[in-house]
Amino acid sequence: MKFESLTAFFYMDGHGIYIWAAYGLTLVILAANVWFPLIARRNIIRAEKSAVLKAMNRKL
Amino acid sequence: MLNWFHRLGSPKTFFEISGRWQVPLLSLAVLMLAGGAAWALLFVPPDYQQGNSVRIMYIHVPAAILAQSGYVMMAGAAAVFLIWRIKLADVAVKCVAPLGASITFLALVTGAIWGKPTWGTWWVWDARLTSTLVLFFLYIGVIALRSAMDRQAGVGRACAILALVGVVNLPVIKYSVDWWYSLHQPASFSLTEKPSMPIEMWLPLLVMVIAYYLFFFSVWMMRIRNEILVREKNTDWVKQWLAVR
Amino acid sequence: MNLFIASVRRDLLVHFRHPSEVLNPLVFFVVVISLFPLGIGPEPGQLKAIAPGIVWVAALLATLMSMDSMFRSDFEDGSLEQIVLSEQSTFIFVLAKVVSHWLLSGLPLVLLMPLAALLLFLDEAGVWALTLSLLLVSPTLSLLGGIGAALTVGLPRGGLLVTILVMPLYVPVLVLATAMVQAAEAGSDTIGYVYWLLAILFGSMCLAPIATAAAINVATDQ
Amino acid sequence: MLQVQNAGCERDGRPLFEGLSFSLAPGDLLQVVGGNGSGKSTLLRVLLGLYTDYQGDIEWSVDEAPLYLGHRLGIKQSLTVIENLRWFGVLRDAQVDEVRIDEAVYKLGLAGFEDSLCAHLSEGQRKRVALGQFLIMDNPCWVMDEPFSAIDAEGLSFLMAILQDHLDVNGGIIISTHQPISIDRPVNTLALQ
Repeated sequence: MKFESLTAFFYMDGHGIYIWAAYGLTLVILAANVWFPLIARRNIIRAEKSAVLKAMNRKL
Repeated sequence: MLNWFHRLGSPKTFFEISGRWQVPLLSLAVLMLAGGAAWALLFVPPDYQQGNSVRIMYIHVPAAILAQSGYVMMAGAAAVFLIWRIKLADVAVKCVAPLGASITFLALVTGAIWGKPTWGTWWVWDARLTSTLVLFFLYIGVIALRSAMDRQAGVGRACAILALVGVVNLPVIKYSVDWWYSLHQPASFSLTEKPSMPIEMWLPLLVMVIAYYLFFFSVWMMRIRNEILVREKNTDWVKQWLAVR
Repeated sequence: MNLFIASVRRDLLVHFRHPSEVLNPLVFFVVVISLFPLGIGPEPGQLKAIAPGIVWVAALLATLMSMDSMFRSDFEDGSLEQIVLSEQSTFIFVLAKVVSHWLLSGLPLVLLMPLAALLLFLDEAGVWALTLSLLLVSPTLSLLGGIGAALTVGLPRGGLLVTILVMPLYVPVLVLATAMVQAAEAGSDTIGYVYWLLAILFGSMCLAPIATAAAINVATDQ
Repeated sequence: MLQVQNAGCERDGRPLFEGLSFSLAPGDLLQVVGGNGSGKSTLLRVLLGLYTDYQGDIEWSVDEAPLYLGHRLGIKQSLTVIENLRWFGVLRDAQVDEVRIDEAVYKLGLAGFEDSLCAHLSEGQRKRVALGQFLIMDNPCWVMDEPFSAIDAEGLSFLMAILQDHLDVNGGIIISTHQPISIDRPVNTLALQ
């Protein structure tokens, strides 16, 4: 472990703000890249299921 | 080998195969990302010149590498689509463009943030950052053309042509930007050179690069699966698959 | 071969009957050039330092302005379909289009260089290098721009999109050309740059029309 | 001249036509009829290879590409009649002498308009200029999409005569139109729903 205490870990002798900004943004962008396809998948499934159902009703 | 390649071309087979690999691949990628980040933050010794800000390298360099190879992979899929007219290749090109653009944007921003403690300014016209910026415009071009021609029949082939034109120009752009940078800036420390790093510094970098690639492929696969569901919605295998969901 | 000559003559004829379409980019070029001193200040020293960059960026934008109409009029009146239908090679037709576009936009810009250099206090060596570099590069601009024009020909408002698609491709030429002018001003010889610009010109002359022809086939395939 | 085996085409999800099999022999005229949006124009473009998203196979056995008159006439508004006709000749790499062009202009009833810009002509006259390409060249096969629209009665009879001459000389014609074709040769029709 390169840091004595937790605060030193966050402070990172002056560069902490940049490191955490960079890592935070990376987390946001990578998470977004996973999140959007999942949401899109849910919407696609819901939309197509309702379309199938509607087609079924129209046939009846 | 060709048979496998051809079989993979059919959306149904690809959907099944990717279905099995999706969750393990994504979880492995996330695991490696977390592990690599923790390693980079906690165990890597601070750099004698830059101090702790070198830790940003572990998220910037893989993103920059991935941004470029992402474009080459897109061009590869574009070539496959133009030559063999495999519909899945067009789906692959369509899905990778936004993903590649986001990774390039990530590389740009982390590069800028890394520049602040190192040179004191947010943006520096460094060779690698500038060519990443131009690469970002290339991605934006493909995305813009895709959305502008969305309704037209030839959208797939047009974007494939643009991707190939872009990849042919990529080395020329990279070379001219590197040359341009060396013209105005006598060789000082820049992000481009890879100083010979001790093993405990480049090993986590290798882990992070592999993690980024795994992540890239798993998200790409997710997007392709969504697009297959949309494009093949009238087929019976999708209807059966939906019925089970 | 006579398809090439006839096509160039046909385009020149069409454009001479609508001169405004040809003059607009040139006026735009001069206007952009004269905006910079207003924006930055009249001191010769300052303007002279950034003159190559300004002139070059203005030249790029002026070329791109007339790029959109390269294939659009042919697409709208059906001539593009006839070209694709005829067994004549689209490659030659594209080359003819690029040459006629160059004659109407690239060449006039080269003739405007002395005026632009005058406005921005460029010295003697700089003007020569600027004119030579534009003469070498403007065909490349038309060649690469042709790809963007063919890709967006089917779109109703493709104008701005061409700029976004093609601008990254102009980076190498822009970098080399401006460096050439600066080298000329500093007195060192510029033969290396000339070779590089010629290399890029011949490279795009062979490859760009292939992409443009493929894009035209996509555009007429509807 | 042309063999088509179960050609099918689907346009944004809607099947236009499928399982079409027909052929065109020299001297035949094939009339394609059908309501609006029944895929007449698309079928013609598929035959010419202008539209490639189709099933089935199409075999052409002609040495020169067929001449095509589409909705978009393929003539430039800011060129004169003569210049447009010359361009058609250059386009198909056919050596067309001036005499034949003047003869065609006269036949098309455009005498006196040779040097006026097509922009100043009426829609019917512009259509005649586009029809000029069929007169100044001897391509065996003609493909025409709605050639009679905007043509007046006097032009109609003249047009029938041109078709008649071409068939007599063993040419093949594919036409999509609603108008009855009054020529004294067998006309096989292809109806699209």
